[in-house]
Amino acid sequence: MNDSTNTNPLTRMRGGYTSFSDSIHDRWATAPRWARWVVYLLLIVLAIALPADGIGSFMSPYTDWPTLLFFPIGGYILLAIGLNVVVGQAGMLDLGYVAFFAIGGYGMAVFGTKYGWSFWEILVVGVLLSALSGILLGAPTLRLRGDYLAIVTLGFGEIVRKTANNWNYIGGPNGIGGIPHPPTLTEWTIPDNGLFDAIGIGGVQPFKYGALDGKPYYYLMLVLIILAIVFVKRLEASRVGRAWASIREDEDAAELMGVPTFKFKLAAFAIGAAIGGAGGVMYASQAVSIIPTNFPFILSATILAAVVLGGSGNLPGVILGAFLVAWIPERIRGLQEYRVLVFGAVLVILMIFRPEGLLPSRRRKAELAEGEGGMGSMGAEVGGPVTVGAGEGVE
Amino acid sequence: MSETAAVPAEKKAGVPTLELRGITMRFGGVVAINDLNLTINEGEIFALIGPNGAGKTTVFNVVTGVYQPTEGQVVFQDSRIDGKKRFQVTKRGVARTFQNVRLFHNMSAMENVLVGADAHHRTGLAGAALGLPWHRREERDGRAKARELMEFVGIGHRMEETAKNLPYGDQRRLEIARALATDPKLLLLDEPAAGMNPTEKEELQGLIKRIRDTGRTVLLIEHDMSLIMGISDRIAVLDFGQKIAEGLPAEIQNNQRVIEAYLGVPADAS
Amino acid sequence: MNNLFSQFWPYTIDGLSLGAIYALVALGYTMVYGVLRLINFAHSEIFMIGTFAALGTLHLIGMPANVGGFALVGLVLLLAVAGGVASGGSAVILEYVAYRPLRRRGASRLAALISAIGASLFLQQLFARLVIPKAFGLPKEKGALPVQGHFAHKSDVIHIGSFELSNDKLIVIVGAVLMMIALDMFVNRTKLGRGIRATAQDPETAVLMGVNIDRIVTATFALGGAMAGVAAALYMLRFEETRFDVGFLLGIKAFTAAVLGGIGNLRGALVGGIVLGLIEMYGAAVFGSQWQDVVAFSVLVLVLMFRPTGLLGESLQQARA
Amino acid sequence: MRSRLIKVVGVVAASATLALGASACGGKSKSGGGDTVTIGFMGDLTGENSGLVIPPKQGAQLAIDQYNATNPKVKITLKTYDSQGKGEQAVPLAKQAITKDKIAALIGPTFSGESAQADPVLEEGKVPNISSSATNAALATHGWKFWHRVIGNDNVQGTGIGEFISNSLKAKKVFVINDSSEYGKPLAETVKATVTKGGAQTSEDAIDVQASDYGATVNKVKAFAPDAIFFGGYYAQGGKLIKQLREGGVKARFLSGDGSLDKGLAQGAGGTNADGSVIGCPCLIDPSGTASAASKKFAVDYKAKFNADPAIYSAEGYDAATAYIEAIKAGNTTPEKINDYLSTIDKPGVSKEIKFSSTGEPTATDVYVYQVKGDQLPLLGNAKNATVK
Amino acid sequence: MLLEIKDIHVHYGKIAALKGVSVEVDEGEIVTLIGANGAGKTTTLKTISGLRPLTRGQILFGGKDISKVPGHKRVLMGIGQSPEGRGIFPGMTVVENLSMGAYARRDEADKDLAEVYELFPRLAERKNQAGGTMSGGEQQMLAIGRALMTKPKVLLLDEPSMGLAPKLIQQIFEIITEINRRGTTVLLVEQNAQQALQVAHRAYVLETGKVVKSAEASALLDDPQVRAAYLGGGAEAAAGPGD
Repeated sequence: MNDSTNTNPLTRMRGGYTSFSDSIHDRWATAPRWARWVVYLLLIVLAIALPADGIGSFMSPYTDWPTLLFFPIGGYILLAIGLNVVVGQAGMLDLGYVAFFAIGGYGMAVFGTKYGWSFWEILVVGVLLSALSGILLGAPTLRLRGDYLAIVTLGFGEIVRKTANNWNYIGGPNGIGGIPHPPTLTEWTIPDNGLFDAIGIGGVQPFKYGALDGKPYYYLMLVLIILAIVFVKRLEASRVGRAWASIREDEDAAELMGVPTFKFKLAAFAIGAAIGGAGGVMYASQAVSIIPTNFPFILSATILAAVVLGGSGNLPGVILGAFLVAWIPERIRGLQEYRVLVFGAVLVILMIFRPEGLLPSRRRKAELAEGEGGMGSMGAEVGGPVTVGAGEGVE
Repeated sequence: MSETAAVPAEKKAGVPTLELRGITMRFGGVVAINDLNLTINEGEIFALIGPNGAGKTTVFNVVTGVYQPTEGQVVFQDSRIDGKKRFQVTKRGVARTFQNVRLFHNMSAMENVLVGADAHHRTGLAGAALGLPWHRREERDGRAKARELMEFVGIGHRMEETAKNLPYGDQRRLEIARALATDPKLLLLDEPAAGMNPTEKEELQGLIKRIRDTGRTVLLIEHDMSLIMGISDRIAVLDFGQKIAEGLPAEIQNNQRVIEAYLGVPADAS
Repeated sequence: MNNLFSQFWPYTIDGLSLGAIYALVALGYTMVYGVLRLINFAHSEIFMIGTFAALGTLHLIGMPANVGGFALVGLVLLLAVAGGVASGGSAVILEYVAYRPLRRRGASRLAALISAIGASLFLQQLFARLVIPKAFGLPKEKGALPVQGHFAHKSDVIHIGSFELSNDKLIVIVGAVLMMIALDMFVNRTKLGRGIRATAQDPETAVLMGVNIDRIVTATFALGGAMAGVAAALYMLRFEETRFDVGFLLGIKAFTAAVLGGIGNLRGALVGGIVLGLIEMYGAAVFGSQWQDVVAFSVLVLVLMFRPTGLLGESLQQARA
Repeated sequence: MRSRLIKVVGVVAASATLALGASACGGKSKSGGGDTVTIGFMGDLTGENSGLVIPPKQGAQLAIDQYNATNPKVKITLKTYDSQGKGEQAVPLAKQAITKDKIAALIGPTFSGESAQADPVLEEGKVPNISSSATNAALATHGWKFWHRVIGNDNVQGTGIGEFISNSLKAKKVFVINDSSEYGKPLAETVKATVTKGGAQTSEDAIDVQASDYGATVNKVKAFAPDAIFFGGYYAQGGKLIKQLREGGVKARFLSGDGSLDKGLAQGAGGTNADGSVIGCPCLIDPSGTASAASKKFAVDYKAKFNADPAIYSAEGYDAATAYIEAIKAGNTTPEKINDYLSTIDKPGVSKEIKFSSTGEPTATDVYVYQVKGDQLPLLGNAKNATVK
Repeated sequence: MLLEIKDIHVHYGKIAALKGVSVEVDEGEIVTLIGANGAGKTTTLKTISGLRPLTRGQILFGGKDISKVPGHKRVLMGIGQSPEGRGIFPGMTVVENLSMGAYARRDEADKDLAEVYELFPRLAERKNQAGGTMSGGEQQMLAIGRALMTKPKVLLLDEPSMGLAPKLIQQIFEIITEINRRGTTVLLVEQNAQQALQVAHRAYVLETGKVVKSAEASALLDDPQVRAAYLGGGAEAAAGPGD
């Protein structure tokens, strides 16, 4: 391109990053099946080795790394995968996602402490319960247009939290304590030999769920995350995913092409809710005690930030986003009271730097670049000659 | 005018496919359609013409369930479809295109058509998530059907392209292919020739006829008189929400009311 | 329920004065939404800045005490100017830093929303950690606590049976209504106002009319911010204290009010604010204060179910034909 | 034991330097065997409630510095963990403290909510912990062996204040308000139950911590026309509540619990609105040292070191640290041994007798009442026998 | 030369919408751009009025390079446009819509308003009606009238006949001729090539973002290629409903 407006270093950096991520995209798209499986396998091995002390001392010098990996990191990732179904796939803005996390958490707490059910039973029930609550919330409200839905979901999140706070049966503001851990499956210990030590998991009891060791929880979360990914990925490539995409792009046209949009939106909401609920069950059983203030609005906002920051609609992006959003504030613990300040600034800067997210999917990138994609662009945007819009032409 | 535009020899005995019975549509105080009766027979190409704002697109919206008529009934193949949801109407066999192309712009052409084909698929969440054989068969069949339809409308060579990157004429065709994928018995085309050059219009004319020849009924809105006159079996003219004329093309062309309200004095045109 | 009947007037007046503040803050959301289709999440912090500007002004003039009567009206006027300027100014800066670059890149509203959330966190923390401790000479850890400035002498202006109207509530209600009328006239009668409406309805055509969109956006943020600043001054009169996160809940409520009335609709903001204020008070009277938010949000959901675009519908941009 | 305290008078100034030296080498030596034992302090050190956490931290720091200044064989390092008062942050910090930092004991977590989440970790990690300010009664019901506190729980406090309202104030109509928090609500409920038992008529309402306008609550209070109002909650809301109550024309006496024991209450209420309000606390704040000689000495030392009067929970922080110091002095340096020692300790502290019941609760049940005067909160006395002028 | 467009390139994302379009418009002319949908006609107009950024090329207006001048300033310089789809402000009355046309001007616009009312008596009748509730033809008149209120040296008209009944199309083209006769230069983009070529002096044919032909309008009317591609196979088809 000959235009001279784009020679500033920031734009060039941005361009460089874009072409880099695009080339990875392309490689991946054309990679043979076996190569992909090798990558998947490597990723899983990496994930298994992740809680190792060696990694932890760098990643998290101030606080317990395996626990961080379980929550917030793993928890945020799971929640972001769930919210991504709602926001990224179906294009509905949900500002009250934390409600489902709370419902899962309280489900675990109530069934675990009052009825003595085991974690595994509650996991199933909690997921169903959250999905049901998603349907109950969604049924009357999903007809609302984007921003109205946003405020209604926000309100729902607040209603759930306040109700929990005012309902004595579930402990009111005291919440519920003494929530059981998952029953230990086996005391089996990973042998302390060279190979396992090398990846830092020698001597771990991966199926023994206590209060102190965060690793077994992390592995449990990992399994859940992988299941969620497979589930969501398969939906994405099916009729369901196509229906979501069509709804996001033009809901009316979709409906007129025979897509029962309401049903699919509701399904997206329910799936998002179910995944959020699973996260809640996991969290509560690890935390032993939950109180309503564990489920504030800011958590909804944070998960949404994770989804958008990573690249709404694209799973690897969303996972990356969730990881960063969960990890950065912990890593910069050294900044003490300034870390939220820095975190806020980082959010703004990252969005300015890359409004389409760090790893957007191709399609979503196009949508977001043009301000379509479910929520549309800001109103008063008119490309003018003084804008950097010209740069878009050649990236 | 093209030579192929002859009126089909055997006129169907007139089995009605779509009937509008006393349709009135009011928005607030504005009457968009007033007591409209219309019968469209199986296998016909039926055109709806009239000045802008006459209520033509509103008719489409009433038929496809976008609006519920204030009064009257919409009967499709002997059962009422007013009051049905839009996707249910589509499943019954009514599909449409739009005045301004409304594709899913960022999806590929193939995916656009697949969305249409999905209208009759049954895969639910579980089927898709578990990759059940049923689901895989549907996907395969859907793709085959989509491929076939894209060949049929003449964009077989652009199946994997993103919809918005297609030339405008191809986007119009893709929209038709997407509508056909829902397997309609009645196809509603809203100004399909808008924005096409004469060559493209001629091809479109052929395409509409071929669609009719596959046994479907076509209802279209169009401003291009040569196209209308070339392919329509019957024409109805709307003005201010009322039907002011209905008949064979030749009758319409010479109808005094139609000329006054819509066509204008012929002398002006040249 | 008994409470509501025996104390009907106090609840109503409290609801009105609370609703008036909601309404003023809601204007900022609604104007920015009308023009940019953006939920300006950081608007709550714009309000917060207004409260601190008012408080800072009180400190500057030596923290008067027990001001009553017309002197109080004058003082509130001064605070409103200070709050309006500070909030309006910071809203403009906010737009310039956090939204304009995104706008230039044609980014999605979702991205802008996240930027807004980031800006909101940043501003809150900036005040809690740096500005408040510095400005009021507090130890660092006290920045997160409420800061007070007592200046008003509050007394009842009207007292008939259970109908008691105190001077501060009267000023709040009257002040808010006056501001709303002024803004409504501004938007409907002036050239800049016409530019704002045109941009809201069709930005591209507005450019073709010679409207400078950037200037309109700046004006929108300045006006919306100024309204929040005035609301902040009235808030300070009512409650005489503020803190770094004072805007959080109030902002959510104001946004709710904007949606309730019909977002993008200036008069809707007034209606939504007043209705929300009253619902909260009546709801608290009937179900207990701890349920007032639940009642408010439930009513919102109910209203939207039957009127999907709010009580008055959207009007700043109208349905795009 | 008073003699030990007297011995360290005068070395306060030197202690800070020594503490620094201790912490420098503290990281290297393992607790248990080496010269240094690390004790953790966990709580909201930078968040909005840090005003309630920094005083006990300083109290603990004072005790440890004084101890280290005596040049003992085993020195103590205090390591702080900023949980921001949030359970989800306290849990990984607690694990880090146990597995990486190998702390021998912990003071904190300071709040009840975070305690409920972090204490099970400490329990399994077998690290003794003493909270200086987590007063939620339910914490003692889990059968934790390593958990302790040096402050009376909310039932103790609520009963104490409730009896004060019934016996000393002789209030017949009491309006009880809580802030819907895990602290305020149970406290308010206990007070309500106690005054009801004392024959008073009650009504109640709850406020939202983040709300600004308590008009609805004020109107309810007005309708009820009580003799006394009890508020279970923190001073930030308490001050605002007093202000709005007074503006609404409610003149009844205002009472509250330890969460409101801060001069912020009077500041928030504005002018003289809060004057005469009575605040109860199972804690002792005694800057003028009228309660006891130990208390007086503590006040002097504290002022000398931090250039501030002892504030809320300062004495409790000091006492919690003292408990550990005693254990270490007795030669216990491993977590479990320290914990064993705690079950036997019985030693007068600054705020109360340092002695734990089998559940980890302090055996002393003293509740003190303070009365707002200007923005000061002079000690009125023990709730059992104090009277209001 | 009043308006000179030199080899402009415009991109939407990665897609090139214009790949080197050059157009010249002289004072007093009616110049028309014809071509199929998607050929780049509308983009050309939008680029001239500054709604789309250039990636390459130059736009000269009155000899001055305006490529970097923001859109709202170009209006003041004398480039007025009636946009595709009319762009009526639906919530504003007819008068308000018209006064939006004079938004950027600092001089009195009463005279121009009177002139617009004279050209479009229909608008005068409907002064206080909301723009959104008017019929298509009326909206088109309003859009043109509003563009005239900017007092343009060159008036850009984007598909003024779109969606109008054949009867109304006649009327609109008559008004365009009249506007030009009164001294305003017109750059007209039309789908309806037949009509456009009849009123225009010169014309450019656009295909997929490029100018493929330019000539006197009357010459193009007789050009066999143009006839085949844009005017239909035979004269009778082009003559519209008369056949």
